[in-house]
Amino acid sequence: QKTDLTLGLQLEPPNLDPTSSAAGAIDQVVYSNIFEGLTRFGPDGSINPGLAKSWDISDDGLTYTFHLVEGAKFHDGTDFEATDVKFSLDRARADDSTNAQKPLFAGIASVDVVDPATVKVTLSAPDGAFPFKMAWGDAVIVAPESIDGIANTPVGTGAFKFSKWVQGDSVTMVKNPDYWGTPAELDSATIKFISDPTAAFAAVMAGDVDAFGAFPAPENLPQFEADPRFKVLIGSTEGETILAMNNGRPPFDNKLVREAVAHAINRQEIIDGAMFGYGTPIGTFFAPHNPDYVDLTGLSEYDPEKAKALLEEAGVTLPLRVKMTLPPPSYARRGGEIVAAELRAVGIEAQIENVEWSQWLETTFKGAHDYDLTIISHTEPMDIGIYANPEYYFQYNNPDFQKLMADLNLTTDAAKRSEMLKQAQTILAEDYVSGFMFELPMQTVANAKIEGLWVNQPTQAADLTAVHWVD
Amino acid sequence: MSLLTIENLSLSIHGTAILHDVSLSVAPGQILGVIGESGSGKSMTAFASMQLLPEGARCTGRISLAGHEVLSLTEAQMCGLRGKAVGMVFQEPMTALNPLKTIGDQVAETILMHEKISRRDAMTRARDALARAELPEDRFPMTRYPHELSGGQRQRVVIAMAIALRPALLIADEPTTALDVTTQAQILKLLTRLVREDGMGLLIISHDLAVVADMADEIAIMQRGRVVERGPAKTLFQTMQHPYSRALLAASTHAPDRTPGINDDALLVVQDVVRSYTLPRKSLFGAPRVIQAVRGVSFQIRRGESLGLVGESGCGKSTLTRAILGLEKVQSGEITLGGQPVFTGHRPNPEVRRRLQVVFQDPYGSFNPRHRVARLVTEPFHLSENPPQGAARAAAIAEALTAVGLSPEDQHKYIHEFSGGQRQRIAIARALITRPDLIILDEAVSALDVQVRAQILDLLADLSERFGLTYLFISHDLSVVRSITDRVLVMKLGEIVEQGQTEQVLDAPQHPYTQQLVAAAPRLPENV
Amino acid sequence: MSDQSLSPVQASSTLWIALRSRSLILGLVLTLTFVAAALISFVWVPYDITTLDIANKIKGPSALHWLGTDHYGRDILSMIMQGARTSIAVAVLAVGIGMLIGVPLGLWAAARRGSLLDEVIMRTNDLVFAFPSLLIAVMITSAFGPSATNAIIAIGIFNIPVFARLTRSSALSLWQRDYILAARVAGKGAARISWEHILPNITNMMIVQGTIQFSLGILAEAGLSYVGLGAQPPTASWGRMLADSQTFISFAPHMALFPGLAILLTVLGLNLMGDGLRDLFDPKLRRGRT
Amino acid sequence: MIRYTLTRLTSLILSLVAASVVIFAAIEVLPGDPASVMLGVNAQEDTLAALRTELGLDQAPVERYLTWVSGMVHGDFGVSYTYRTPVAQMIVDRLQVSLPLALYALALTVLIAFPVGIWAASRRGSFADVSVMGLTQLGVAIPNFWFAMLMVLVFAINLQWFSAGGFTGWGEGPLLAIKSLTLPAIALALPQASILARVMRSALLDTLSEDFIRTARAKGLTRRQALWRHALRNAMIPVLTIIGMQFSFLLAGGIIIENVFYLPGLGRLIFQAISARDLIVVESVVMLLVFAVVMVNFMVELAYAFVDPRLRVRR
Ligand SMILES: Nc1ncnc2c1ncn2[C@@H]1O[C@H](COP(=O)(O)OP(=O)(O)OP(=O)(O)O)[C@@H](O)[C@H]1O
Ligand SMILES: Nc1ncnc2c1ncn2[C@@H]1O[C@H](COP(=O)(O)OP(=O)(O)OP(=O)(O)O)[C@@H](O)[C@H]1O
Ligand SMILES: [Mg+2]
Ligand SMILES: [Mg+2]
Repeated sequence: QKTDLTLGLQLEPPNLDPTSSAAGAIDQVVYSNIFEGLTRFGPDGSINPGLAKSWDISDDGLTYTFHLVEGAKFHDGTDFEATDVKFSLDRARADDSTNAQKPLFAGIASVDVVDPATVKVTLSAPDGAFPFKMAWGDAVIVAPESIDGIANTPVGTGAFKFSKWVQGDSVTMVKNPDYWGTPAELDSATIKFISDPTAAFAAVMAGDVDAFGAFPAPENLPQFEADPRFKVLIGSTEGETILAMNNGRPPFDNKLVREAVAHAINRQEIIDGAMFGYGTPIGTFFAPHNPDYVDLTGLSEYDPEKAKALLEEAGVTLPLRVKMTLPPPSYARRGGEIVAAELRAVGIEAQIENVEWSQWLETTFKGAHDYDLTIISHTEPMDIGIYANPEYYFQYNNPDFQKLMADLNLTTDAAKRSEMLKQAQTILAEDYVSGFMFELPMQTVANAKIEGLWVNQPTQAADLTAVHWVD
Repeated sequence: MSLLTIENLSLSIHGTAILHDVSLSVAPGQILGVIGESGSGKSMTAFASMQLLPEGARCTGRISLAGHEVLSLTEAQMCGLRGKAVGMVFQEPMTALNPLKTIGDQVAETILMHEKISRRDAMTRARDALARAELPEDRFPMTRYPHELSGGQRQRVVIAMAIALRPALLIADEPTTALDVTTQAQILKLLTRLVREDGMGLLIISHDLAVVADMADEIAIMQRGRVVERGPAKTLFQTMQHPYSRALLAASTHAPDRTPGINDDALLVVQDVVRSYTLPRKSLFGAPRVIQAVRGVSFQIRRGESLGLVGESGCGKSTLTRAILGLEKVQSGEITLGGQPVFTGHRPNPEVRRRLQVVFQDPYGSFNPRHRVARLVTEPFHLSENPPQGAARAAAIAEALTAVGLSPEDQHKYIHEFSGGQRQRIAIARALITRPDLIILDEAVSALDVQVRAQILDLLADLSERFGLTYLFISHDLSVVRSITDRVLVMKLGEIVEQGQTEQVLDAPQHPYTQQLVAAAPRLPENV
Repeated sequence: MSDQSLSPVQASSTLWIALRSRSLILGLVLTLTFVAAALISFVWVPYDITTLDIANKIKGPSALHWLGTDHYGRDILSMIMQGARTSIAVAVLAVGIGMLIGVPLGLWAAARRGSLLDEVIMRTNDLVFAFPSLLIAVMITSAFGPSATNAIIAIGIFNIPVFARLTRSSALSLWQRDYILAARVAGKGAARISWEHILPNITNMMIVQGTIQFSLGILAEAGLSYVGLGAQPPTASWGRMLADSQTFISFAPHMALFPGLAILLTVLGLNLMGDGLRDLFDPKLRRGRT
Repeated sequence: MIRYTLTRLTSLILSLVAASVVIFAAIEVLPGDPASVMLGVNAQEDTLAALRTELGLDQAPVERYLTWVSGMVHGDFGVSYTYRTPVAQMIVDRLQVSLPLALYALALTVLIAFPVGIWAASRRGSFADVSVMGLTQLGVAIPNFWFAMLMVLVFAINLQWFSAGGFTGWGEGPLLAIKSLTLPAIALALPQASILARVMRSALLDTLSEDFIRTARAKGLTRRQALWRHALRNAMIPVLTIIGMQFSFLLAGGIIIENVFYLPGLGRLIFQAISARDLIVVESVVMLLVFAVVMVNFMVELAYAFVDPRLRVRR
């Protein structure tokens, strides 16, 4: 029986410290495997206990008391204690913190050690989503003893110990024999980074890797499906893929033009052409597998004639020349080409400009928001709130929506929250803020004898703790 | 018994006939001289006897070399003969040696190719061969590379290679053409000595009648792939029958009729001219090396005079020319033409430049191949303030071309459509077109066949009379200088060592260097 | 003989030699085929490549689509025809930049041989040469965004030292010729001599080098587009076609095969043509062939 | 000789200084901020500022240039922004792939090109010559990444003789490491070998038409002997020049091939570093490559002198 595994992933993490960089690739490697937080995501997106085996919430919703697991040790042999939790949370929310998701910790007023196994976190306002926030990779618990070398030799409490990192090639981790919880089934796991999709295909086919998470070339999946050596897992992610429009400047400050765009794009064609059929159409900014999801695709049915009519009604001169900025992922590049062709059919000439991430961040996402159209997948879970920020690159400024989101944060009643979320989805869809295209699928290719891989991706993680080989 | 017998040899290259029924023979201890104009097939005859012909060559007839029928031998058998039974010396010593191997290795290679002996023994014998070629080991270590030797010394290495195995026959294809007269004399003496000592046969090729006449026992004259005349050297010049042979002889001794019309006023005055070159530094910190090319030269040319300038290669003749032409500034001294300096301030004086023209040695390199003759010959008009235009220009072109014996129609042609002699005429036409006062001829006839050379010399003499030209005639060939100049300067290492009336200097040289030069010059027998 | 002119008298024999030279003919035919394809694409292509036909994606060669369709259902023949346009335009302009800047620099350096200027020009060239070319292209496109124009500039910059060096070395040997001396005697300045005498005599060599750089330009454009730094969609580009087809190679090899062949044949054609031209212009080398 | 070397070294250092200025300036003008690339979309301004201070990005360019250069002189290449490891270490790691790959490819190039070039030259004009030269024309014309793709398809996916890419590292034994570099080395070597074979052939033909070959033949050497003993070494100067250029190219030019075979080499490091705006890495690696090229040129020049006594500086 094999007890080691080589997993392929597309992106190599720049370093292995999840608490000071936004790169999802870091979480993919270390989340749950090496580092653990107070809470953790389950494979289905549920929030489960992690290093906190349970927690109590005060009646006013302001105080969380976390009861920590006992006997947990960091990989360097030091004990895991309440002081480590305080250290981690204080470090993340400090003034000079370089945590990429600092807003997660913004609500914390204080962190207090009650005893070595108990931590009390006081919030400045009630926050129903606090355990959810503590499950993020950016909120994992680190120890002050090992913090200095964390970027290259991560020391956590997880079921795997970091072993070595051949930069540009792979990270290897080995089973942690002293793990406090259910031990890992594998003795060792190597994560190999293969950015090129063809190389990824070749590597799986040639057996160089046993599994490939988030397989980058959907066009190759049928070949794997047809091959008994492999199995293909299709799951969901939190990635709403949208055609973002700059609401802050002409022509997309005009709702009619945005509506026209929404009707001009053919979701199925994009899913077929760019994703080879994988992906779920969405009509608003919400994950379809979420119970609160409302199917609003009907509001933006593919209807080029209507799109033309709307453009005429908007009074813009055709052809309408706009710029479409595309970041590197293939869903954006491929989707962009298809969208451009579809827009051209209704009289919108979208000039494609392919950019790197850094340029995308610089010009589109931040600062001047110098873009008209862009395609991007927002992979953070439950992030509809970004539409409430008028400074955000959508430049969408709707006070009603902003108020709704503010109220939602203060609401803890589940039914009410659900109702409000549905309302928010409808507002966005009816305002045609963005072109809502599809929910990014999670495609994993694996050797048919591997079990225990996550099918869905509720957060960026390749949790290997339950992975094992079967005959 | 003869070493080399060539009978009815015909040769064609890619179907073009090159040699026709050539018959020659060389006996042991005999020197056969082969002469003829360029392209007459001298080299091909030699190559044929060694079977080193270019691709596509086919031979018929008979070649017998040291008892072997060359044309029926295999290539491997031929390799066994080359270097052992017959050695060969080539025209161009600068390129005939492998630049990357020491001279000792290259000489020893001949021996190693043919005899199974150790490298050390081969080196010992190579040392002997080099010593016989007058390159003794103590002065010329065998570890030298070719670039560390002068042209004459390299030619000795080639000779040492050729005679290392004491072959019965030595073929020398223009062995001295690229060398100075003094060096040439030494090499020819060396070859003669080797033949006499070893009883070796020598086939020596030359285009210079005088060279061959001096040393050969037997002479063959070739023209267009045929041997037109053969006979013993002693009597051949008297008994010559073939018109070509006679023409060749006549041309070799030709002296144009000249009636010098010399004025007394000095046209060109060169006063204490010094020109040195700073070589690029070999290192950032080392002192730059300086070459004194011309060291304090003074002389005058009178109007209508023809002044000769002779001297060995590298003695500074061309440097002086460039200084006179105002192409380069001199470090000190003054050059004036008709009283005006050629250089004023930091720029050449266009007034003076206009009155000076030049003809170069190489008829092939003196013209831009992309321009038509009309454009080529009118280039000097660039300096004129108001050059003739339209019809006047056409007339000037026609006149210049006619003056040098070409037709005005030739102005529409490109330069490659002309022979070497015609090109040299065009060069003269170019020099004439602005009606200059002084024309400098830098080795202007050295690259030409004797017959063509004779024509050009006649032309120059004629033009000088018709247009009252003044010449500065640079040459290393004393017979040419004698025939065309009134006065001569002898230059050595950047200095003028002797000057005077041409006859006087050449007949009764005073300076040892001049004496050496005159003695070294090959001469035709007196009685022809 | 050192002259390399092609004048009326020689012209007929030159033409004859040209026609006899198999590599020149083959090279010309290949090159002209693609040039023609590029030209025709301005007025006509079998299918419009800006409209996608997702329903007909990844179809092998057929009567309808001679070379099949790609992953968006576009006609590959049409893409190759328009891609020829991009490749040729990028390569021509890049070679043009190299020549327009490199040749004058080389002439200038040769005219002032041994001077500080010469040294500075040549050292700068060496420096450009020392930079890994693809990296500079990556940096240029990172700074100004990927586009055909930036590909042209990036490739063009690396053509400059090539032409400057070649020009300088051939000009230096020409400066030793007597006809240059004759021109100097006639009072002509360095600039005029370079223009009248040097330039015409190095054009043949520049044409030969031009074809070689041209073929390298096509390869470079393909390489840049392959890594996404060349022409942007919807402009067709062979390199991008190859990049796009990569993941399909295991089940739709035609998508990679045809653009790859297009590059190969064009580059081959240009190289053969360059070889043929070199033989034609340089009688010394002509001897090397039978 | 010492003086000569000193002069060469001075000009070498001058060009390196010039190169460092060019590199630094070029990278300065790249738009994009390393801090925001690292911190992603949800980063806040104060977090970004904190990170910039941490990375030293808030200093003036001149100051950063001087720090960088003086660091390099002391062998300290700085610390990567994104990887947080010393750049020197990263370079050493990547060189363990790039250098052997370049040498391997170069060895293949030479091993293919020399025999082919010599063979073709010695049979000039024959059918063998024409067909081999035709093949090299093809070799020059094939885009090497395309060729690499085809090789992966055949040898890794279909035949499974080689792995499709990746580098096992030297720890697992040199044989495995060499095996994993074989396909990339072939892909890199094919066009280079074709070029070198052509250069070899034409340089040989050039020297074969020189006078001293005729001299050698007159001594009784066969054609073949003349070629091996006299022509070959004389033909080495252009061949060496090309080999030098090829080595420099192979060291850095493998980016695309490194990508196809996902090798953790220098080229890919730069590529990633540029897109992550890890400026210090880009600067240092480019500088290193320029340095390598300059050194290779220097060595090629020394090799010239070794081959050709005329170029040895006397006195
Ligand atoms: N490789 C070749 N291919 C074709 N023709 C050649 C070749 N070499 C020489 N010829 C021709 O053969 C003829 C004789 O040439 P050869 O070299 O024997 O003349 P030469 O008498 O030695 O002249 P020179 O005094 O100039 O050396 C010339 O017409 C020449 O053009
Ligand atoms: N541009 C130059 N730079 C350095 N040295 C030079 C230069 N031109 C000439 N010399 C040197 O000056 C000396 C005289 O050269 P010059 O060309 O005047 O000789 P020459 O008498 O014309 O020789 P030849 O008969 O070979 O033409 C030679 O030693 C030569 O090497
Ligand atoms: Mg001859
Ligand atoms: Mg001279």
